[in-house]
Amino acid sequence: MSAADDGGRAVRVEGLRIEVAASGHDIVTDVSFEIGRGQVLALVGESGSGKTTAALALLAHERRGVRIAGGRVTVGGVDMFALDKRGRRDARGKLVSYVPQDPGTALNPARRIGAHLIEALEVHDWGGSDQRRRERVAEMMREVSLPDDPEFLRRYPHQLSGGQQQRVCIAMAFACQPAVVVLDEPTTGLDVTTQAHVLATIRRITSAEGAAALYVSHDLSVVSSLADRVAVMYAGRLVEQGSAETIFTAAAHPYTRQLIAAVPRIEVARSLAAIPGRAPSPGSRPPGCPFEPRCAIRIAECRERLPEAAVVGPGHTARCLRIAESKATLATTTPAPIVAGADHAEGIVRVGGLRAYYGDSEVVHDVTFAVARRECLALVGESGSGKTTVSRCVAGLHDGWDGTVTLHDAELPRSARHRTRAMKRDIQYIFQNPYGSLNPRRTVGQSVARPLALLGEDRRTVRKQVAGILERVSLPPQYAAKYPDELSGGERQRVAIARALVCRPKVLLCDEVTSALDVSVQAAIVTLLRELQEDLGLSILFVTHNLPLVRSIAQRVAVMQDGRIVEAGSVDQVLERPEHDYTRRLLADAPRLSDADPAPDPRAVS
Amino acid sequence: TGSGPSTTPSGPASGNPAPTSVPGSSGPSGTPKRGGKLSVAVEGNGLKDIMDAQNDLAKIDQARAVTGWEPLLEFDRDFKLSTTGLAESVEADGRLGYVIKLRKGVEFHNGKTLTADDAVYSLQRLTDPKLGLDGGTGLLSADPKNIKKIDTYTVRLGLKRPDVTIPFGLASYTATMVPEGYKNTGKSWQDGQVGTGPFRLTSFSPGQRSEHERFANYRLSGKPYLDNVTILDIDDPNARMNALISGQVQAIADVPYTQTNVITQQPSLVLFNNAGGGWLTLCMRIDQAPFTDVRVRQAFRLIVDRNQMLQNALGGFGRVANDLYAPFDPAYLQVPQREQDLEKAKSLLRAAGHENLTIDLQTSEVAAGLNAMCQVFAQQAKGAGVTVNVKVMDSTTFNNGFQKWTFSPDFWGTRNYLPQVAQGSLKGAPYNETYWPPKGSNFASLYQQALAEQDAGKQTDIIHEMMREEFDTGGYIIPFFDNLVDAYSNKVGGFQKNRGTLNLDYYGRHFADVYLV
Amino acid sequence: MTKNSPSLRLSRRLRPRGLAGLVAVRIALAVLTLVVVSIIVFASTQLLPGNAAKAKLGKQATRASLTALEKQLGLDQSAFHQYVHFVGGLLRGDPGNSLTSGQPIMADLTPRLANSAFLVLVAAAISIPLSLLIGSVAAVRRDGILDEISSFLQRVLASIPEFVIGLALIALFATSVLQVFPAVSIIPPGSPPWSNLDAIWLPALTLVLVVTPNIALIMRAAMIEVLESDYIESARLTGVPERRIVVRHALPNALAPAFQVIALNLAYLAGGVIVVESVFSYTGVGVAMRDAVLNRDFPTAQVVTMIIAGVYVVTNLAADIGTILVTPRLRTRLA
Amino acid sequence: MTIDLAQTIANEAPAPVVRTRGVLRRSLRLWRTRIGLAITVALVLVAIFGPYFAPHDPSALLGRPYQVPSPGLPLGADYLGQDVLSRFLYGGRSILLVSVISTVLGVGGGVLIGLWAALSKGWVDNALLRGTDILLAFPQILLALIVIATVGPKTWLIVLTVALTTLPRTVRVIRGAATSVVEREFVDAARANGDSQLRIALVEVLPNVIGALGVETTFRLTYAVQLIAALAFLGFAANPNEPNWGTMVSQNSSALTLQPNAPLVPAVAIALLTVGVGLVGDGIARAAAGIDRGTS
Ligand SMILES: Nc1ncnc2c1ncn2[C@@H]1O[C@H](COP(=O)(O)OP(=O)(O)OP(=O)(O)O)[C@@H](O)[C@H]1O
Ligand SMILES: Nc1ncnc2c1ncn2[C@@H]1O[C@H](COP(=O)(O)OP(=O)(O)OP(=O)(O)O)[C@@H](O)[C@H]1O
Ligand SMILES: [Mg+2]
Ligand SMILES: [Mg+2]
Repeated sequence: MSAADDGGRAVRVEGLRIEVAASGHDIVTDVSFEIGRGQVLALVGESGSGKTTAALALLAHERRGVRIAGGRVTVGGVDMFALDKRGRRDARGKLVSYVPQDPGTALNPARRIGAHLIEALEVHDWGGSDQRRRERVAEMMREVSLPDDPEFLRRYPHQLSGGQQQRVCIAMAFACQPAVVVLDEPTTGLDVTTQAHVLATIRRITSAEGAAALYVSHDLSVVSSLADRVAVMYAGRLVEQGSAETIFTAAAHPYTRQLIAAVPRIEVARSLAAIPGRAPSPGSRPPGCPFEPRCAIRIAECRERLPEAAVVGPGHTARCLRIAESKATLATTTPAPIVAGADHAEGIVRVGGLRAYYGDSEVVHDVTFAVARRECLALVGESGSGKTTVSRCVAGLHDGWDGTVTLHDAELPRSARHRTRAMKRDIQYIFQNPYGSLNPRRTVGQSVARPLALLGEDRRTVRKQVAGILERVSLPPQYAAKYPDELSGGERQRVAIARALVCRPKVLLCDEVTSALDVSVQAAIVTLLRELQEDLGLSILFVTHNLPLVRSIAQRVAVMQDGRIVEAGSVDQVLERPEHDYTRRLLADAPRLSDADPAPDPRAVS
Repeated sequence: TGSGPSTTPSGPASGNPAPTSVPGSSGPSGTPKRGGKLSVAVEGNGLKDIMDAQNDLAKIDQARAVTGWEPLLEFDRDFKLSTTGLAESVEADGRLGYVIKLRKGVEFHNGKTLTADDAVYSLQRLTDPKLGLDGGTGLLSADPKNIKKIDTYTVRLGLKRPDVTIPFGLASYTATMVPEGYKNTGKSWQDGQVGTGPFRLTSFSPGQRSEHERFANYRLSGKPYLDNVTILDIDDPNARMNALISGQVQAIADVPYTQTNVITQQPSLVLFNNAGGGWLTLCMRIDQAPFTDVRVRQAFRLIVDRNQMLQNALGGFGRVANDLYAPFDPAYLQVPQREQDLEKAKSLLRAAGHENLTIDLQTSEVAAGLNAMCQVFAQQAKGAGVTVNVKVMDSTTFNNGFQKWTFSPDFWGTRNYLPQVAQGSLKGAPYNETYWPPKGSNFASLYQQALAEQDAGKQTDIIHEMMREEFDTGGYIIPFFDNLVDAYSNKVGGFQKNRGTLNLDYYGRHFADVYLV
Repeated sequence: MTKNSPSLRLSRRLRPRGLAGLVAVRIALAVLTLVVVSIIVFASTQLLPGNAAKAKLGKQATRASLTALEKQLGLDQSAFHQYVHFVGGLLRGDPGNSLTSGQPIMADLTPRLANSAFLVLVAAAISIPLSLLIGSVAAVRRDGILDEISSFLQRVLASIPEFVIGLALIALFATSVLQVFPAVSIIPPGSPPWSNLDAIWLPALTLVLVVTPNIALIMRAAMIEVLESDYIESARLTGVPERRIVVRHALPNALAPAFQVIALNLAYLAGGVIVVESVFSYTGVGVAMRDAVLNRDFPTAQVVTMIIAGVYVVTNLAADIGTILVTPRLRTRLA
Repeated sequence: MTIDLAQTIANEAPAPVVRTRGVLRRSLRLWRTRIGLAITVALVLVAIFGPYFAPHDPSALLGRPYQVPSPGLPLGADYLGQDVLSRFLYGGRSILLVSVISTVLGVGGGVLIGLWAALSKGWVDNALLRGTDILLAFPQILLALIVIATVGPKTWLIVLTVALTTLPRTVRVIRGAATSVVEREFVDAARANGDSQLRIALVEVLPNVIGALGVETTFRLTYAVQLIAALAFLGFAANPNEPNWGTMVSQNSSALTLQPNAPLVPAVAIALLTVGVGLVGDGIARAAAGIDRGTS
């Protein structure tokens, strides 16, 4: 695989087309890009845009039900699609390797870590001798900052933390010194601190091993610190490509620009701009520009013809007919005053001396806080710090706790089962995962109406109120008849919010309600919550590990570590002048979007 | 002194229904040959299988008993008494005793010679009411305290009351001679199970099998021909058939009546069909409603289409009967055959106030054909407006309710009339299912007279009077006498037809006549 | 508000740790199950209309003989006393005498146990590897023509009552069509079951035909689930050869669910022998059970029930421990 | 208290909850489901409407035992001389009725207990599982025999016994399927609303285990038919002269060579019924698995 004539390129993808085997609908259409040696290319786009599908084509791998229908992939001078079965197998792991999204399921639970690593070398007969391979494994373990002692290698995957598991996967991917490594959202499941460590590892190892990388992500801020180049994917096509700096500072495509605008910034409070509509799924993609239906600056022509990739600058292309207008009119940042008048005097919910247990272990220790009317309190902290537990205690969903929780000065029984109707009505909970919180067997209308029915409302009122609340969360009334699996993630989360709001609660408990969503959808949900808070005077406890998001939604913030609140205060104060070490570390680890043209560049129009 | 009726050889009862002739029952010809091993499958009783020379509960126990032990008298192939057993003669000694002369030089399996001491012990054991042995059921009139040795080979059997049927009792296949001190200790059969028969028991596993070895000093010289006999307990008739067909055994007892064709279709197998004197019956308790009314009993007897019942329940392997038993008894009563008459049955029931009668018929397949007989009866009863609910149950439940069921079937083996009455048709008889005789009847005193009557002609008159009463008002519905239908491989010879009481020609006359070709 | 009482926490802390501890807990639970089973089995006789003495005497029962036998069988004692006696007998291996034969139950049952155990073991030894193989192959080639046909056939086989299979085999191999195997399994008493191999073919084949589809179908499903998992895809993307993936990566993970099904099927075998032994008149505990039920021989039925329940409990225990051993997550949690 | 293996295994590979809407419909697209359904429907029709088409009274004595087919007796006669065809046409009802009723009872009870266990978790769950373990320690046929030995072969008893042997298996399957469902947040949402446990079980959880329930019901039904037929074969039938496919097989099983129709027609009917139902179950299972895998 000596790269004789690849002109310094590790990867070259030309006209890649991938379709659904059964229907022939394109998932990925006409995708071309190159990655230079030692370079990191970020492939970004929202969920379902085809990133994973395209990335796996680098290994000439088709997922079940998917077929590579055209194009060429050359890796290190080798035409991947021309290889026979055996050739592909040899290439995988040796010439091009893969780091999956979820290390928890990607490692065989029945095999030891060492066996995984050794096997990655052994199947390619790397190094020639077992001795040499063992040395290489130890070397790789050090490179990914894991212990290299035999005891650690004898562990099973479940005995490692998520971050450690991901680092094992990375070590496996780089073990045979491949020309290119494909990383598919390797940090999505991890909390910020772990994510920061893994990103640092990737950065270090790519340069140390001299490998090129294709980094797939939907999170622009993660990519900004890592990528040399960025390719933006939308509905199976690359709509824009350029160096990282260009993309973040001078994006040309309306989609890219709006995507950037949807990313919350830790430095400044701003309202997040959502992209209306949703991305077309394979089979329902329009013939013209796929982004046209959602584009703010579309013209008639956009619908008729697919724009060619236009060269915008050196190494920067975009598929858009309206590049100039895009740069001129679409802001990528919208600073806006968001601090509303929270009524600090009136603490509606007060939590005092809360201790929570799972079995015989105490996981929340003496937590005290209050949320006032029309106030949003953000509860932040790394994974496992007890955020969810606290909010579940308040909601009455977890009954292993001591302490007091009061609502309007009335002490709440421990479990929702023992609370009065009014108490249950006043405190509503919105779950992290909109895919899990709606019963797939019940229609949107049924789900939303249920709390009302429990309050004993009659049929007609219920129906009217359901229609009203759906409208309030910007869903058309006919959605009442739909089942959750017909909705997008954002729409589902809106339904969940509607269900929570339908009986006019005083307090909303939101547990990572946006973490399963794309940034553009997250922006819409955050905007909605903010409106509700303003309009209805809601108090919100907003649990998140996403610090930038805190800026955009909360007035006050409490930082949790190992079950204790270590710092609390106004958002500005805590984020700008953190006092506790832990807060500082969290802030340092939070990914930032290397900013961005603050305002439309007037020169670009001409 | 006149000899009892039983020792007087008499011809077959003239009016006996002739046995149906069945094809395929010709055995192989050829001269007997020494040696070889025979495996026989017989219906057993699982763990209830017993080994007692004088007792039996199931057919397999009979097979074992006759293989190793012999009674004093025997029935010949015409069901007449013969002195081919262990006694040279049995003579009446006044009205209250019999003198038994033993055959000399008969040797037990352990080398001991059969003497009067053994006979006294055997007879005392048989008549011991505490033991309740099957072999004693024909000796109820015997006085256990009055069994005396006269000399080394002569014994006197004293009676409590006159009884001319004693010789029949002595010919029962379980009324065998055992050595003095014989016990059914169960566990130690190895030591105690000693007899005079042609084969010596060498092993016995209840529910499975027993092994028998040729007894070299058997009293009939040259016999037996076989070296070994294995008697297998195979309960399921299909399994027995399959074992025969696949060659695992050479003979089986009791081919299911409906499946004889399976045997006849196989050229290598012989169907052995014997018209015996056994009978199947439906028992009506005359002391319980609705059968207290004689008209109901009469109506039920008129319901039966005996021929159809014979065809459908026994596949034709039997002879139509006339609600009377003991067909081989010389005194068997000849009366016109009772035929189905549904109209008359209906009017009798109407008269008795039992129109549209509904009745349960409790049954269990404790003998082949019983359930089928009940089902056929239920079907035929519909014609007379009687609803019969056939309740089939397991044998244990059925046996537990024995003599309690108002209406149930039963089966009986071959006996002459008076011994049979003693078993089942007298107050206090061990198996009186119909609670015969009715109040006010002189049936019992007639029986006593008949027992004491030594004049054969007079006795016949008394018996006819008894049978007439049973024919007119009795509680039995006896539709047919069943045949014993067995099968064996054509590699086996020596089985001969008889009117006998046991399967496979009395198990090949103790398996002494059987040989392999 | 004291939610967690100290005693509760203490008891949690006393939870046994380590593989040995877990196995001890499992064994304790198995014993507990057996105790409850024995209580149920014992209680079932107490429910009887009429008691064992009556069942034994049957036709000849008289008041005097009944009382005498009741006394002899200990039926005049309290229920608790009888239960203790019952369990004591079981533990001593001398559970008393059969009502039908009057002989010690174990005298009849011991050789039958050997026969049945041999039959079940032969059937298991054939069907378990066979079904694992069929299941795995079907999973690897799933939705192919081979898989479709084989799982269709297995579904059909699994649906046919075992006695129908047995009768069909007799007709096919012993009587009507061919006569290569004996139709009836005659094992001479006193000889070990393996000395009569030809007696075992048809019953064993019947059991194999009944059990194999059940295990194979589950194995197929488990294997498919594993083959669909991310880590298998990862292994493929690391360039691991397919054969190695199936054998080294997938199989160990599919074994845990397979163990559970195998245990269930072994337990089934222990019960299914009742029907199959009846079809072939095989001298085993199954036929003993059928006869005991027919004869109302309660002591024997109780012992057979306890034996079969014991087999179930033990195979389950073995499967649980096996599952722990092949599932590192469980194994190491205990370390 | 101890870890529950089944649960741990289930947790290890959290199967995505089947989008059950459509499982049944999707299963109909598979050829095996269609064949199975066609067979089942045909036999159920025979069982229900057969008696109206029977040429004779099923217990009338119309020929000699095991008479071979003739124009009057198109399938010949059975062991008693009854018409095999008429008895076949009459004989499906009771076996179908008894197995359906006992399956409904057993599966119904099993679903309730299984959901209860899954929703309760903790010691209730453990206790219920132990209970099923104890029941499972008696193989189906054994439990049936014990009960019959105690009380005798009564129809209601056979129904209850079969239901009782069905129950623990259903409990396990439903509990297994439900454990991943009850972890999902919509159950918490219902709890937070104050819904009753029963409502959560039946309205929120049950519809999400419909796939598993469908498979389980069909399998249990085939086992019920098999068990009842096996009991009849062993000689334990409530009313042996009632025309019933199970008893027909055992009563005539000896005539395999003489009059094969007598045992084979009902045996094939039973086998087809169980095969048909089993194929439907298999189809549902495959459809559910297909949805799990994201393929069809
Ligand atoms: N086997 C398949 N059959 C049909 N459609 C499929 C199949 N696999 C994927 N798709 C569709 O292809 C599209 C792209 O999927 P892909 O997983 O590549 O997206 P992605 O960009 O990686 O999304 P995510 O960010 O959620 O991982 C999606 O709309 C998906 O529904
Ligand atoms: N069901 C449970 N049983 C036992 N321990 C639990 C359980 N759920 C959570 N924990 C433990 O409680 C602690 C707090 O968990 P919690 O889910 O509240 O954290 P979190 O801050 O919400 O984390 P994340 O950001 O990952 O959601 C953790 O150490 C976790 O391991
Ligand atoms: Mg993806
Ligand atoms: Mg959380």
